[in-house]
Amino acid sequence: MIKKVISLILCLLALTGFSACSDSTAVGTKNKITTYTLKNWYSISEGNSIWNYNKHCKDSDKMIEIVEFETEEELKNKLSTELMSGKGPDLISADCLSAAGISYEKLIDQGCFVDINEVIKADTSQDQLNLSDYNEKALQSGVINGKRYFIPFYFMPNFCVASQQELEKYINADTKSLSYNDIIKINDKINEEKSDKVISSNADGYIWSYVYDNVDFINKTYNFDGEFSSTAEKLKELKGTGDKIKEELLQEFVISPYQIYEYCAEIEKYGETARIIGKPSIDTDVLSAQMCGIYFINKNSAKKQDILEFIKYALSEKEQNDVAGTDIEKYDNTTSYYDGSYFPVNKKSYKSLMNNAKKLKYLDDTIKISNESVEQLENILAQISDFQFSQSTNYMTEVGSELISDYVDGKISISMFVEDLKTKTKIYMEE
Amino acid sequence: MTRKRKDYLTAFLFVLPSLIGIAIFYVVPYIICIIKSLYIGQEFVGLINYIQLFSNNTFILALKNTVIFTVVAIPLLMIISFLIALFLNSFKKILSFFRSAFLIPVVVPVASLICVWQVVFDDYGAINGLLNTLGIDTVEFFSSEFSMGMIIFIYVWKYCGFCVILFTAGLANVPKSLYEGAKLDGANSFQLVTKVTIPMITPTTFFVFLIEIIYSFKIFREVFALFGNYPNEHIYFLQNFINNNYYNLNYPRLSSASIILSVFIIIILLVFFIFERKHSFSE
Amino acid sequence: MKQDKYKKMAMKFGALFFVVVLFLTYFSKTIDNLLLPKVKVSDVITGSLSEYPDTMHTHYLLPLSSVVSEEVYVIFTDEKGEVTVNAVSVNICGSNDLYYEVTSESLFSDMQVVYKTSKEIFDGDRVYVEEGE
Amino acid sequence: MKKIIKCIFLLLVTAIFLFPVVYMIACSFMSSSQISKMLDFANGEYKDLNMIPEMFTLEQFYQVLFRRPEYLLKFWNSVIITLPTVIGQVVVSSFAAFAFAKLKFPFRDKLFFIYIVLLILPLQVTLVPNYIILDNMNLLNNFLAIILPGTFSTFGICLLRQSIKYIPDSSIEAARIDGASYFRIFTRIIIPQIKGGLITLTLLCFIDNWNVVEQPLIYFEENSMYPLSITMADISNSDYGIIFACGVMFMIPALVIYFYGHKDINLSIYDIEK
Repeated sequence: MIKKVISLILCLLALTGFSACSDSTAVGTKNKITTYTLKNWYSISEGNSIWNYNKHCKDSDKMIEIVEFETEEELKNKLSTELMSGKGPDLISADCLSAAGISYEKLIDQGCFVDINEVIKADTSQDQLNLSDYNEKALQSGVINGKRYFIPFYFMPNFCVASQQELEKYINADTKSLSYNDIIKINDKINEEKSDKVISSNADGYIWSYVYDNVDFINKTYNFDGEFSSTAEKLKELKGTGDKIKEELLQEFVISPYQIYEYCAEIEKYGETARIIGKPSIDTDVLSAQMCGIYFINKNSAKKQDILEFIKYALSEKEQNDVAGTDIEKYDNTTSYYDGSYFPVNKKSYKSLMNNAKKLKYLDDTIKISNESVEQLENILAQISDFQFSQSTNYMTEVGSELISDYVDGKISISMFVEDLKTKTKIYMEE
Repeated sequence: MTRKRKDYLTAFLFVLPSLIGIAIFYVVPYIICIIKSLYIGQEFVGLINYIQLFSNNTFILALKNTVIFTVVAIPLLMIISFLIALFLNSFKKILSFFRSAFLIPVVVPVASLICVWQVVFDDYGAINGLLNTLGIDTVEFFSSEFSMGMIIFIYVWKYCGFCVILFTAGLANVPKSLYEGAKLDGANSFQLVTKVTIPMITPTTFFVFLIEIIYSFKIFREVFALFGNYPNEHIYFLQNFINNNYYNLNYPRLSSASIILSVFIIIILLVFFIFERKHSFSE
Repeated sequence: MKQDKYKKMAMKFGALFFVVVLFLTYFSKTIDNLLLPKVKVSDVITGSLSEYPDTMHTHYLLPLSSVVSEEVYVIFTDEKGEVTVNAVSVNICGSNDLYYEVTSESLFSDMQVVYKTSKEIFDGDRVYVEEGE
Repeated sequence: MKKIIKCIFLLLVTAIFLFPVVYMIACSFMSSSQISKMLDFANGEYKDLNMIPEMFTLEQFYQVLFRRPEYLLKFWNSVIITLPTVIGQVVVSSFAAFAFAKLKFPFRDKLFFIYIVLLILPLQVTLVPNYIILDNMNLLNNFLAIILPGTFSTFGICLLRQSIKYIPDSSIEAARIDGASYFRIFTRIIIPQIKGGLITLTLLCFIDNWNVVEQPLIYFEENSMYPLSITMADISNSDYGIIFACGVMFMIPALVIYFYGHKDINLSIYDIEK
């Protein structure tokens, strides 16, 4: 008799247990789309696609509910546990993942996100999302081993602006994009001439981007051999402007179209011709850009179609025009922070952005960007083939930054630095 | 009902509350973990997860480090706490404070401990200061093979107290008569210990061994706080591997690694269990 | 027996500790506010002392004691009801025996300005606002 | 002479074990500037473990007790989480340990082996399934989410089985002959004799639940329900000024239990003949 009682209780318990572990439990009955973010760091504010979408939404239950977390630790634990147990927020932004310290490229391998192509196929509403009227190369970067995990809304080209006459003294004329050796050569020449010029304000950041460029997260390859150590040794010495105001050879801080126009117009004011050139990178014949507005759809979410509406809105010509600022008459960099911040992915708004550039006036209406510079920008933009994530992956926060800062401060030697970098990257990649 | 059946029922009633709780909160998760380690996403893949694990160098490295830690730290802690227990036992009259003073380290909260260990072990910490004055060049406790030594020190320092108390309890249960008998045949103090004491406290050693394994998992809160999630290769343990995979949301790999870890420990326990069955006199 | 002495002592100390913490928790908000610097605030009034005010910038009238070396402390209340002060620089255009006439880009008419404080305050400090004149 | 060397050696060993604790308590009286100087490793000279504060101040305790109301509120969250768990675990474990140690029933040793195996499962593995189970029992965002798994941990059972085994069977057989039910045997004979084991279990279980970090972070939604152990973990990288004082305050309850029972911890586990 006792054995019967025991077996009954045990199988009852097993039943509750099994029912608990079925994977595709729908995410709660709340009808609103949910997304997570970290308070006061990546908090969704003015100018963010979600903020604009919520303003655009008429009925409130279509709006996106933003759940804010106090600390990174809390966000990291909650997000990972919920996603693994078949729940979690519907919309997951790459910013939120990098804020939580979760490496989004590993989540893509796990298949935690939905293939957007299927969601588009299953879309029954009238205005279908037609992928052909968007920048193919940018959208293609969202497709990883055959599945489209995200559609980038905007991109920022990895360009810098310099005056042709200045640049010619250091490197030959037709280089399309700078390499790290060019940077070293320029730096040596500047030191020889003892001129008070400096390469660029964030020259001390080159060592960081150099390490980052040597690691390919999607195909899990990295290369710290060969001339990596010699280049790293030289890049370590580079100093930014620091507190002294020095004249910069390269204008690095270039994110929005209007910043490029402004620097070109300034250079042209002194009668020199403006030169737009790719930022230093490993592979100099590949021009790259950074994608932003990257949003994944949680595979456990039951509101995939509503999220598609959000994506459609964010990609719509009206929204892309607002953010890219295609109808700005007069650009004054102190006030208009939000409009004109990124390059749009939508082809129509991209065209109207370029046309608007020609009509634009700057700096108390005295100067205007020349049409040649706008053409130069257009055809260099067309050559961009490599679109990267703009968010720093968990690799930099956990492995890269500590090692690099120790190395730059001289705490560890170059051989120790390279050896540690190799072992820790190997562990990170193969985990 | 027969008397035997009645005894079973009362015994079962005593165990029932813990049985239910454990079934819900420990047995079911274990089963879920085993099941999930056989799946990737939705489809059943069988042992692929385990095969993949053994071909993964990070896992092999983590397993190697964990084996080194277990093989060195646990016996070391056992020997040290046994010696301290013996040493305490040799005092005729002793303040009871000294007996359990070793238990206090367990009480200290982790956050403040981290600061203390940093001051002691950092490249510019107290130990390196001492070494420097003696002319020996600094030992990087945080990024070389010595970090394993540092973790073992922290582990022994924190959990020695409890093992000392368990051994003291075990030592006290050795009947006095055995000691007198051995002394009669002229056993000196060293033979006394090896011939009489050690065989007699095997059940306690088994229990201490079990406690040490459990606490070897709990030490990892300090290790994560001191060395971060990606420490240098000498101290990358299975717990780091499991924890990092937790945040990579790779539940199949995480659960298969944990199953391998528990199988690895169960085998050792079985060996001890059988060994204890054969040699236990006190039962 | 000596053993019980330890037990009684420990029990008493434990009970005392928990009671003290309970007392502190209950009064924690009041104690905290008591120790905060007490400030008195007045609203920012727009207006000008001279007869023909210039219309380019809005002029504000601030109590004499609120402006210290071209700086004014403005209070800001967050959703939890905690009040913090931020220093705002102003340029003084004129004054009489009661008010300063100032202009400032980051000063708005719905703000409140600190004109009397019990302790020295710095930018970003939490303060306790006392009512009444 | 031999005795003096032994005493010195004893003091030395105890000093090594208690040094960090004493150092921590000493640091809690230092001013926050001295602490941040102590913990700043960039300036290149070696740290010496001086325990004498430059300026003896209770500033840290003043900050923790008077100027941070949320710390005190979270202290009570820790108490709400820990007290029921400890009581629950002691009660459940003592019942089950008695059965495992002294009573005979089928599969006893196999079941006990399963209990030991369940102890070794790493925490990360049980977090996700427990999250699903608690969600189905909609216990999430509720203190029970930590109390229940804590109460039924098998650690207490293994520990108390060890101390109950030391009680000779003769006393139980005698009571059995007088017709005492197992329950009365349990309360009259077993409990008084394993007071040491109970105290040790209380102390260790208290410490485990007092320093719990992962479970509350995951199972609780509201920030106001977090125990003090989570803020303690955050302190270590924000303001160093109050880390030691908060640590000492956090340690006092555990020390109280220790001093309450430190006589029993040694006495009753083994002193049956003595």
